[in-house]
Amino acid sequence: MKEIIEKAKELLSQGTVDLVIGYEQCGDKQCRPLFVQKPEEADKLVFNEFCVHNLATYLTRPEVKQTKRVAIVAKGCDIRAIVNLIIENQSTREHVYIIGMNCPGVVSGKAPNPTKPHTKCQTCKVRTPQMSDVTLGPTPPESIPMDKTITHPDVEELKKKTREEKWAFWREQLSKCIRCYACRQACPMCYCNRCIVDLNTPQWIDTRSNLRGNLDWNIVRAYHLSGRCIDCGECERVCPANIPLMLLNRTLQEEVKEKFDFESGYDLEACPPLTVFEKDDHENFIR
Amino acid sequence: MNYAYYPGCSLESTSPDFNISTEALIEFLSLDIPEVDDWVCCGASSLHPEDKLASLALPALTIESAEKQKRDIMVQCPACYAHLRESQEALTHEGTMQDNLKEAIGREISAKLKIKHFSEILMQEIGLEALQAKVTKPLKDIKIANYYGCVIVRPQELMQYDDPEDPQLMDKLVNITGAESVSWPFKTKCCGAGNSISKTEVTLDMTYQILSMAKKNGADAISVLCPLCHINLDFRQPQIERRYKEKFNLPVFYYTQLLGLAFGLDPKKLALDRLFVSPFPLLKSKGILS
Amino acid sequence: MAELIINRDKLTQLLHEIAGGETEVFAPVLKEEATYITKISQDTPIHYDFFISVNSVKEAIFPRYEPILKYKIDQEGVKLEDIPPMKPIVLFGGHPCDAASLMVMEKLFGWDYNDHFYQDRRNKTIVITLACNEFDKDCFCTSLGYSPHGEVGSDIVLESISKEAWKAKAVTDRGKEFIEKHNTYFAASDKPDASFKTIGDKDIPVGFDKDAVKPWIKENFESEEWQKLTSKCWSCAACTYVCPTCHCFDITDDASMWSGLRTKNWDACTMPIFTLHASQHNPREAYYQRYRQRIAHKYSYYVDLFKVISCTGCGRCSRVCGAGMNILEILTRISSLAKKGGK
Amino acid sequence: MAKIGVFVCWCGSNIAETVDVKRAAETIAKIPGVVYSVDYKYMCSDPGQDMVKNAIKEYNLTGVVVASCSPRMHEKTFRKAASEAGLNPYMLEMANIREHCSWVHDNKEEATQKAIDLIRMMVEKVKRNKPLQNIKIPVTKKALVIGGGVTGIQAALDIAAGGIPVILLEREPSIGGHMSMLDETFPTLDCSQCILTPKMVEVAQNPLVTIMTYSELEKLEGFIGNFKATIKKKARHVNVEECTGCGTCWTKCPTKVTSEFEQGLGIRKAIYIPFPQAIPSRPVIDEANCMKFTQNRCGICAKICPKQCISYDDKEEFIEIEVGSIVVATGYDLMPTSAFGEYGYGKYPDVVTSLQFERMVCASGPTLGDLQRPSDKKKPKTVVFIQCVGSRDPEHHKAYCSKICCMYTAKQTMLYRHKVHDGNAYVFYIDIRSNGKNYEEFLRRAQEENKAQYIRGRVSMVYQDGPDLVVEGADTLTNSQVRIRADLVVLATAMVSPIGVKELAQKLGIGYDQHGFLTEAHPKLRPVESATAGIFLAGCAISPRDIPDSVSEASGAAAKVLGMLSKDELEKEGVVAIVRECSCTGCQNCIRVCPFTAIALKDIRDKAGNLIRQVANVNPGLCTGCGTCTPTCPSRSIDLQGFTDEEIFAEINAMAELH
Amino acid sequence: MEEKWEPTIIAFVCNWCTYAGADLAGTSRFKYAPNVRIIKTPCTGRIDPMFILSALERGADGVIVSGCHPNDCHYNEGNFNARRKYIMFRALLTQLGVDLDRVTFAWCSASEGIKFAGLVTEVTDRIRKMGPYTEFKQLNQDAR
Repeated sequence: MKEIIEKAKELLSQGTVDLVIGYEQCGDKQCRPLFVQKPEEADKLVFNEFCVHNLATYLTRPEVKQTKRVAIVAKGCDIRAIVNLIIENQSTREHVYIIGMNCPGVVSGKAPNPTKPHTKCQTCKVRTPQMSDVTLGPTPPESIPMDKTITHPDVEELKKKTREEKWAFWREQLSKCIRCYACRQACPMCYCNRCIVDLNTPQWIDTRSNLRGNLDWNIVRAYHLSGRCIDCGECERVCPANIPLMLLNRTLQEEVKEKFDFESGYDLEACPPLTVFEKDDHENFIR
Repeated sequence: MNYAYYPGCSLESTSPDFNISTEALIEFLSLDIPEVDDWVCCGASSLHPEDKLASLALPALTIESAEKQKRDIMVQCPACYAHLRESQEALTHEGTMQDNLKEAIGREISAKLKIKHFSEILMQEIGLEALQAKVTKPLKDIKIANYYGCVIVRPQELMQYDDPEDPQLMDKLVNITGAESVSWPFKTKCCGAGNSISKTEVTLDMTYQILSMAKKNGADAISVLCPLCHINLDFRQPQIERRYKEKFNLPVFYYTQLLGLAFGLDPKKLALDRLFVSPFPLLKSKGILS
Repeated sequence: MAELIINRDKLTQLLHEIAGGETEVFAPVLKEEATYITKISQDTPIHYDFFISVNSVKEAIFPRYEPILKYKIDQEGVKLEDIPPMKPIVLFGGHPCDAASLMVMEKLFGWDYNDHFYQDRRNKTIVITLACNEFDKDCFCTSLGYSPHGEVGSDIVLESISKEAWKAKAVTDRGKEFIEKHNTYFAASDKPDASFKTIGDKDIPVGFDKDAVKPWIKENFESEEWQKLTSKCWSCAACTYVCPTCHCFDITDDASMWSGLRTKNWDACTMPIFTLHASQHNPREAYYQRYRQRIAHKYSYYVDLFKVISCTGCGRCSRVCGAGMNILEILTRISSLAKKGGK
Repeated sequence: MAKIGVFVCWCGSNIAETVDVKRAAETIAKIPGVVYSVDYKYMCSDPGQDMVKNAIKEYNLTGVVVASCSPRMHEKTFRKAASEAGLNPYMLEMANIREHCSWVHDNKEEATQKAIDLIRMMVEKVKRNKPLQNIKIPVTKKALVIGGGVTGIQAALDIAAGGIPVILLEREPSIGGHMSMLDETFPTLDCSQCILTPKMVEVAQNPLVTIMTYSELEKLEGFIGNFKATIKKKARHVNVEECTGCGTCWTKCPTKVTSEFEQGLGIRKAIYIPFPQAIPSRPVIDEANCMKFTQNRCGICAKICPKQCISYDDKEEFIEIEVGSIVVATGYDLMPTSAFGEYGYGKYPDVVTSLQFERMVCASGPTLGDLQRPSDKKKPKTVVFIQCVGSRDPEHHKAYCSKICCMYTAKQTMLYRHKVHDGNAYVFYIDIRSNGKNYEEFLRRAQEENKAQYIRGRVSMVYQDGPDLVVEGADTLTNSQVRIRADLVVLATAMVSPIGVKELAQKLGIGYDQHGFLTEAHPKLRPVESATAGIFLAGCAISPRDIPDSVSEASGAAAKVLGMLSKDELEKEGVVAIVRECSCTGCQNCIRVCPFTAIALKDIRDKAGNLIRQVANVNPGLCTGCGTCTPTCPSRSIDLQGFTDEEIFAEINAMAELH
Repeated sequence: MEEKWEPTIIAFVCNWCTYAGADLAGTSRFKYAPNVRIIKTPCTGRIDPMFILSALERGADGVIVSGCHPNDCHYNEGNFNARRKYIMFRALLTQLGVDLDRVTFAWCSASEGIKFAGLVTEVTDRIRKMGPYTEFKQLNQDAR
């Protein structure tokens, strides 16, 4: 903790950056984003298993883009988002000073009692962050045992369902959506300043939170994230309706991996998989 | 280095001299290379045109055995080598053949082990320098035509041994013995082994070409790494000499024998006395053996 | 009037019976570990062991979307279709802060235009409120002069006397009628469970001076403090949509070749598109401007119009916020700035 | 409010027999926005077209739907008519109720219902259509030809003949290409130099042609009609203007280097002209071998040059030129022979390539035409020619046929027999392909008059046996093994794309196949065009060709260039993508998927010039209107005019009853 | 008289191959089911997954998407891009439990008039057997 504070102070006082985005504690088992612009404000910075937010989502805001340079406290998984933002021309490597955190995993579930380890952490490849300008925190343990008590129905379970069961499941889940767009706003990859759902010529997606609108909205968001989602799980965490949004996203990312051998957010030179193709891309449904 | 030795049937039966000299080298170099447990015939020559599945399943059994031993496979006979490689390819690449093989054997085989020819191991894992350092009796003044045969280098994609037209691996090994490897064009020409029983005269002609080309290029002896080539060049040499009325008198060594000689091993231990064209006159004339 | 008692089983039976009829019943339901107040049917399990629902009760009366005009086109031309009349509603499971919010919101819908969709529903709604037994760090009804046992906006208030039973208090005539009509479910007062502890007004600390907020907002619209307070906000509508007093809506048309539907949908000032002009100019372009609007509307503009703060201190917006925005914290800061005369 | 006119065609009985056109017109008339709906026997006739024109004027129509045949047939006709009546042509759409309806259905009721639907969909679309303007692109009346071989020379000459200035770009020190290395050419046996040199002189003397040798394309920007090319002029170290080509420098230069032009069989100096007829006949210093550069000594050439033309300090230069059109004629290379170990190339000096053989028999070659084999200068008594070396060999090398080897091998057997009258020429072949004018006759002459012995089969190995080479192979016609003792073996190695052509294609934004050959816009119907507008292809750059084909293609490409540059402005359809900048995030998705590199980033700056953000920007000159960009844009900030989201949505919605 | 239900099929086709193939079916008088309504786009690259979704929601019982065979695209690569989109879009719909038998993808060239006709008839027959696509139509109901 001390090293983050010291680093932030150093970066701000030396003028390397004019903003540090990090975390502060806001409850026993709760942290939240913190914007630090002056060295003396840095004392509140923390890093622990409650630092679940993907702060990369702030990088695409105008006021952050306008900074001379911004430092961001980022877990390995958050850096995947930064990589994608750079690939997609929303940021540059030079503009972001990455304070990479060695991360033994974060919690999942809702505040104020998030006790379970996050599913994404169990398969994490970047506990030691890649590409960071400075890496802080103790080296994370080699492996964290799988916790069998994950409650949300995982991808395999979904795949086992029959088509009718799937349809019924998603009808039920998506009927809860209130279209607050917390998923979109929290998502680092949803940076459009004008979302397709906000267009009305034509109105592809009904803005009402009825089943059609909700289904269309969630289909489009998942589709737009296919090959781009970096599995941070923020959408699911912030959803006030508790819709298992990551279930859909994970399924699609698995498909991308299987079909196009691609995982997003690890390679600055890669192209989003839906913007490129191979002449022998395999499919078995086109006649 | 963690190999198990797969001699194959030829080295067990028709070419014990190759086997004996190989084991002599293993012992001399203190290499930890036990035999593969329960190895079976690779099915070479007879099986693959008849039953593709069986011809791949037989080597697969040997691969499985080595896998259980947790060892990679060292092999000497090029035909065994080729069949093991081919079987490994089929086992590690998804497809119908992989499925059929698994079904035929009834067990899972990952086949993710190394399969290497002994000469490759000597070259790549022990190294010329280390071998050179062990030479105590340099084979001075002997010119050797290195004859690789056709199997070890082809098909190149599968065998990945050396350049199929002008390989150098055995040449380099032989050179450290102090002998001189001659440059000649027939290193990988076929000796005709496939026809040696059915159309012997074809084989005789092909082998004759090889022997005379070796002689023409100034070779005193030939070095081989294939038991079948050896039979044709060595065992049939007197027959060829009679048929074509031309004297060759070219001793045909296994490369292991030449290395053993240079390391100062007992000729008996290298089974030199088992060669049909006796090498002793040559070796004596060059002052290598007294 | 004698005190009446109702226990869980009876209440469940009552609500289920009503739900089986022509009346819509809204009650707390557990979905994936969280409690929502939603419309139930006669066999929906009702969830009682909760602290506060994620959503507010406003959904019952001011739904997420509702049709306000419907038409069909055929060879003869356009034909308007009827919108079905509103059904009576029993709204159970809100806390006093929820009930109070109905009083705040109805002012808006009866103001310059009488929104009969809202008013019809409101007038046909019986509000059965659960007085609070718990509170958390985000609760601040007392700061706004409300109480965890308040009666504002309720027709009936249920005060726990044990884990399983409540003392029912009719606040309005309609509440009284309701109890009388269903008197078989209520029993006369038993001996209250002395061991049962609930909370009092004083347990929830008053966090700020509500009257200090408006003048400060009026004078410090351009204060840099706004940016500091709201920099984390990522402009979703979660806070707005769970808020019992947020009431903005949008009207959209959904037309197809042969039919059309006009609906009133929830909208939120926190979303970027809310003020986007056709010219693409957006007067509230920055994130802080939008959150400022939310606070300023609740604590200043609404007060100007209706003499009441458009917030009842339920704290839902703080609980739901993924970015960790906390309204109590912001108001406390404003109030303390106001006290100090700071900007 | 839209005012739509609908015109339902009977097409005689073609439509009217199956579709109740009256009912269709009447039903459509009731759609809101349709102010005029009529049926007529032949809409495409002059009276029919007049009906459309008159209705446009009379009813002030904002859009028209003609329900008749496929738009492929008459869209142009009706749009022209609309345009004549003052309606933007893109405000007219056709509903295809003939090919897609009346001709494929029997039941009149069903067909009528379908026709009504199809028309209604078009009405709904046209209501949302926006007037579009054809794109007009100004043209730079100048062309660039890349590659100075015979193909490039011909293209340059033909373009210049049309009065258009041309820049002829060649990366070697001289133009001439491979043809200048050949001895005589099939099937006429005329001397290659004799027919090429006049063309080289002609192109050099043409005032409209600027030859830039020892130069390469560094970068290409722009689009059809408006390319901006950056040319890298490599440092020649010789002042070309002042130099007279007197030859003093290369005579005195002490450094001998094997000559590329002579295919390694001859010698040149470190300062050299590649061959005597080179154009420009100005030398160039080979930095890699010149002692001044390698060891900083010598400097003789500078000392003795009578006109002080030598400058060791020359640096490469970059020149920007603007051209309207480009012809790519980058030719070919021979497959590197190191790939053929079985033939012993490189190991045995007397195994040579066909191009080496050309130099060995050429009167201007290193031996002045006296055929000697490389090893011992002996006149070869037996020569074995091997065809398809690397070609038609999908397992190991190239699957394609190199097309010219059969003929030049036949020619070479003749050239050989002309030099060695009693010599034996053997040819190993797979098939003989002699499909050109006089080719088969020529081949027969090689076989019959010149006694070339053709053996159908592959060669398994070539080896040295004493002074001789032994060629072992199969004769598949007699099913026997052959073993030929030869003095010389000539390999007809495969033609491959030259080194650097992929990089060039990437700079040009044109496609190439897995072999590096450039891809035509259409293999049959647009064979000299690349998929990128304004860039044309000719010769072996596309795939192996002989000289006549290459030259014809050069003329073909030149005609395309002239056709294009004959106008002051190019006009193309207005169906192009358009970016809504306010919501574009500049994520580059559209840029990545655009097959025509028509989209690039554009900087948005504030008044002070500070970069605010970047957005996509479509170059309408390059955009072909495929619309692949549109679905790729998450915020739908790029749309395809003429097929906008709104228009297509309207078509879908025209079928819908939602509530 | 009870009206027999007939499915509505919307086909999104590219201009250069499948639209021309449908024209060829016309000029060749290959008969096919009259249930299809063709919407022309320049290229399969233009065909947005949203089109398919919208069509199903707005009354189509089945959707056909068809364009040039791989390597035949008039714009060289539009269909390759489209193929990737469809692969992902289908994967998404599969996991949502959308009935993918309702959506048919095909490559149909300008010379394959017979293939086009067969495709339309086959799809129409299949959808007719499946019945109206109520799952998506129900989404439009305004149930609170």
